[in-house]
Amino acid sequence: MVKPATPTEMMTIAAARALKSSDVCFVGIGAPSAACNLARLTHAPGITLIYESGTIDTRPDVLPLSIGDGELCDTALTTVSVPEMFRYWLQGGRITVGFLGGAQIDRFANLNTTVVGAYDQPKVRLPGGGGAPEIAIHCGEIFITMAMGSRAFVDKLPFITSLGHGTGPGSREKLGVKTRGPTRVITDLCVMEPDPETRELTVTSLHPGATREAVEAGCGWTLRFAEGLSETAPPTDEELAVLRDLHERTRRAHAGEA
Amino acid sequence: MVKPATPTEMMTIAAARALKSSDVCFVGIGAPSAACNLARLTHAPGITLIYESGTIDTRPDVLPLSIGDGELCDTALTTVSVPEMFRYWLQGGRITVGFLGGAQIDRFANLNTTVVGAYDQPKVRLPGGGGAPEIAIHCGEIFITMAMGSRAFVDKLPFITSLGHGTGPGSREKLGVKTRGPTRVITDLCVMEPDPETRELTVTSLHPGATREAVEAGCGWTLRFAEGLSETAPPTDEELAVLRDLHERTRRAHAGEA
Amino acid sequence: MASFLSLRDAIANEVRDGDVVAMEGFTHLIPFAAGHEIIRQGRRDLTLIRMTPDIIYDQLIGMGCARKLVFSWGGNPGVGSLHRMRDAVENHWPHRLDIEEHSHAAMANAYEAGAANLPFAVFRGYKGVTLPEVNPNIRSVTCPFTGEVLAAVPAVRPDVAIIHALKADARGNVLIEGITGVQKEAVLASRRSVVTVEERVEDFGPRSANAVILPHWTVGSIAVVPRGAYPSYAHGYYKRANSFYQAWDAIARDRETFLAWMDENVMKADAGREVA
Amino acid sequence: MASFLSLRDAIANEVRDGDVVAMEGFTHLIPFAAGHEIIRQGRRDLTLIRMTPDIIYDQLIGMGCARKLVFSWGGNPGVGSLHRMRDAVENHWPHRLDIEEHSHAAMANAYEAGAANLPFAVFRGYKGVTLPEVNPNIRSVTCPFTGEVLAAVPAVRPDVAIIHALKADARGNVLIEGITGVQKEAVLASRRSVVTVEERVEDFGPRSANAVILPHWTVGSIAVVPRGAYPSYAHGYYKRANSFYQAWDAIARDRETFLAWMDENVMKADAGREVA
Repeated sequence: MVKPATPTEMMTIAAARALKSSDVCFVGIGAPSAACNLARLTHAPGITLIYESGTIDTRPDVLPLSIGDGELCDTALTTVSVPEMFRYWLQGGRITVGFLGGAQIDRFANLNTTVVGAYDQPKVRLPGGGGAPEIAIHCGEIFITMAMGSRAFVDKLPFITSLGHGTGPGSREKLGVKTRGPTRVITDLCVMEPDPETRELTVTSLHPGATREAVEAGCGWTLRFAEGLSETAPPTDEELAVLRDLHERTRRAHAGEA
Repeated sequence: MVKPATPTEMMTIAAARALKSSDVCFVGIGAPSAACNLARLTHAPGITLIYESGTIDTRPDVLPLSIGDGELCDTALTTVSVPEMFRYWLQGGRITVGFLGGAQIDRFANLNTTVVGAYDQPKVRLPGGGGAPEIAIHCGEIFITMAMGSRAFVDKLPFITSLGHGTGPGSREKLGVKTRGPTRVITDLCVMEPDPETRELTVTSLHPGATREAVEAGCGWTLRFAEGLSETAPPTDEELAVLRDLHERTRRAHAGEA
Repeated sequence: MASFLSLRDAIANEVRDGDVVAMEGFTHLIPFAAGHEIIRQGRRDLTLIRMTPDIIYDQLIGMGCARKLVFSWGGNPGVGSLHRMRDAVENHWPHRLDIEEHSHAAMANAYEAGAANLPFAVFRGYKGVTLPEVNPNIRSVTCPFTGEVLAAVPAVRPDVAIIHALKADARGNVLIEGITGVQKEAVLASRRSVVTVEERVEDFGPRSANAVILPHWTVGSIAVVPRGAYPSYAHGYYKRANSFYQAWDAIARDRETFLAWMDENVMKADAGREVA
Repeated sequence: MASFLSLRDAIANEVRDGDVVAMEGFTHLIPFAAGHEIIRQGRRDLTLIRMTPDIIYDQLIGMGCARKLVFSWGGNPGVGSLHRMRDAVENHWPHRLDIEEHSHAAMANAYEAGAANLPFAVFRGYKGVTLPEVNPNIRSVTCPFTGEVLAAVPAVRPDVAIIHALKADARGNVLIEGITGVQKEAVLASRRSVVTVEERVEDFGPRSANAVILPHWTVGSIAVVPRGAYPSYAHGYYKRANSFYQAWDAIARDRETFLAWMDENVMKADAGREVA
């Protein structure tokens, strides 16, 4: 029998399911890249994947380690310059789904990937925003993938790297931002969605085997659960097999490089 | 023996002589294109020719009829988009010599290619500025080629399409323009240069056979002549032969198209 | 999302009376066949945007399709005037034509800004010239770091862009090579688009990693129209008919010869079957 | 005007203590060999600009070459932290490092503005985030047509740009293909430049009409350095050494192992002979 899904695999599969064949995705490295390619190799063969290195409509056979691996360019419809990527494609409003993750997230799905501690006297210096500040406002909607933990899901961010729902209803609108922002946060334990009224992240679905208690323990604020809380459908054999094949091909390909 | 040069040929040859092998030229159609290619085929083999259609370092075998003939692209080092041409290459300050011409010119080498009569009630609607307004300020220096005539060399322009020396000394500087502007006007009868002090166009060289009287008759303002007025060296046999070959090749090539 | 249609259906679907239309192609790949179909379908009150109006806009203007022209150089390249455009501006024939005039730099930047979803374009230009006095859409912005004052123009955001390209593949991706002008920007800046192509291929095959391609999901209606750019040209397919450009001067100089030529060569032609 | 030099001479000629240096390459074509030569020559007080600092800047920072870092994402892609960069920012080792931090969009636009000889770049960005509070070089401009407020950053105008490219031809024209990043912009925005290339060819031969090429008169010093991007990669030459990127994490985590590795693999290497 198939080995059961790990929490990370469940997160990736849940993210993949949220994608449609008609989507145009701005893909980040890690879980987003795995999720997007899993979607492409299963239910969404027509999906368009764009990496910020400039590769448009790429179909990598193995997952890239970086945002600009040769594999992405080799299999792309075309590759544009980075200024063009950020001007015509991202700011141009042509991306339907952007993926983000981060070191920290708050209840309104704002993200921090910049710094823990004071900016000038950092306790932990993180990589920084990269494409995130503009991905967060220009993509039609944002999916966030993050593993839960109380140091990651925090009550208050020391630094807002990218905008989620700000301080609640009307925040994005007040800033003149017309896109939907984070519409789901896919974790290793559950899926959260912003409450339609308060914009606060609310658990809408628990992954198989995950408990309310575990989810609550992995969150630094008092987490709300939706009334119609459901259970995430378990991974199908096909989903797991395709995802594991992809990771195995990737592992072999990267090991072979020096 | 070689047929003597026509005034137009003399104008083209005089313009070609002013170009160096190290120049990067923004070329217009007509006499500028003939002059630049003549220079390339004679004393300036290394000259870089750029047409505003995006073709960089092009080496056409025949003269293009338009700024974007296929010949220009086929023989270019590379071809860039038109926005890139105007942003990175022209505004980028990478052009040493720009060529301009026009329906009308004044004593400070300002040009009109827009309209004769009132703008809203034009007597003659001309093609307009095209690239000229920015060519005039971004190229290191400007060469102007125009056939003389009192309706072309006028005391006052009804419309300034592109800046020459404005109203005289300090005009360009006051506008924050750092390039040299028109450094010579090459006509069918003579060469003019701006007076170093007054910036007013002054005849510095008469073409062979051209008289002061003929030059004066072709100008709508009281034209000044430089103290050290010289005679333009007559076209060499090589210059004439190369220019006529170029025109003959061009004539045959364009006649063969339908 | 790209769909393949006949030229007639593509124009009928995408171009409406009163639209702001950008037909681009910088000497190369001018969408003549599409322009002729607009004339045949009798579109009216169009705002026509184009850096270099060229013969195709002379024809549209002369046939009464345009209410306004936005442009930066309106001539017959290497030949002389566009007589129908001049007749409209100078004598209001066949009717009044409003104009909004820019420089090439301004329009190239305005298309670029439109493609980038910006409300305006910034550039260094229009210094010491008269045009800003007659065009209220030429304004300025001040650099917040240096205090320098720069020119600003509104982004071009047409209702519909119309271009001619070399190839479309089976999914509707569109390939442009050679002198690419502002066509990519025009399509990306527009709400809708019509793309005519020389040919439809299953797959583009081997190509530069950086080939100029419009992905299918950025394109509206595609029509396969071989020689659809004639008398302009298509890189690798056919050359510019320079002699036609020269011949046009005499055809267009006179209203009657113009109308007779259009009737014979455009109005009586079928969509997709273009005249030589 | 391009001149062909040894890597040692190219760096010695073009890079001076205190310079503002942009070494670009977006994952692809990162100029590692040139960076190592800067380290060997002991340049100091550099302001290093780069969208994604990557291992090469980790090395330059760890070896004490940098006074300031201008960047938008400072990590080891797909692996984790740049430990030398973090050690400099968090603990001032080997000395204090000033940072000026942007988003990718801001830096991409700032390079584009630099190449276009504009004093600043305009874009829609930085909404609802903290960075503008800690970076005084993030300002705004107001659209003179719509009143919309947009983000503005100064153009990037380095003293010297350093890039690695695929080929140079005999005249010194430089060809880049694949993921082209912001390298063309970086060179065009800079006063001087060093370009390392995989190979020198007589002529580029058949290529796309729209190939990404820097003409020789826009380029400073060119050095032929095969594998000059390793452990980054060169499209069509060799692949990215992903396993080296993974191995770097352990090497750079500790100051002593880092210094030992640099001594063995960079300081003792000759210019042009790069380590595997």
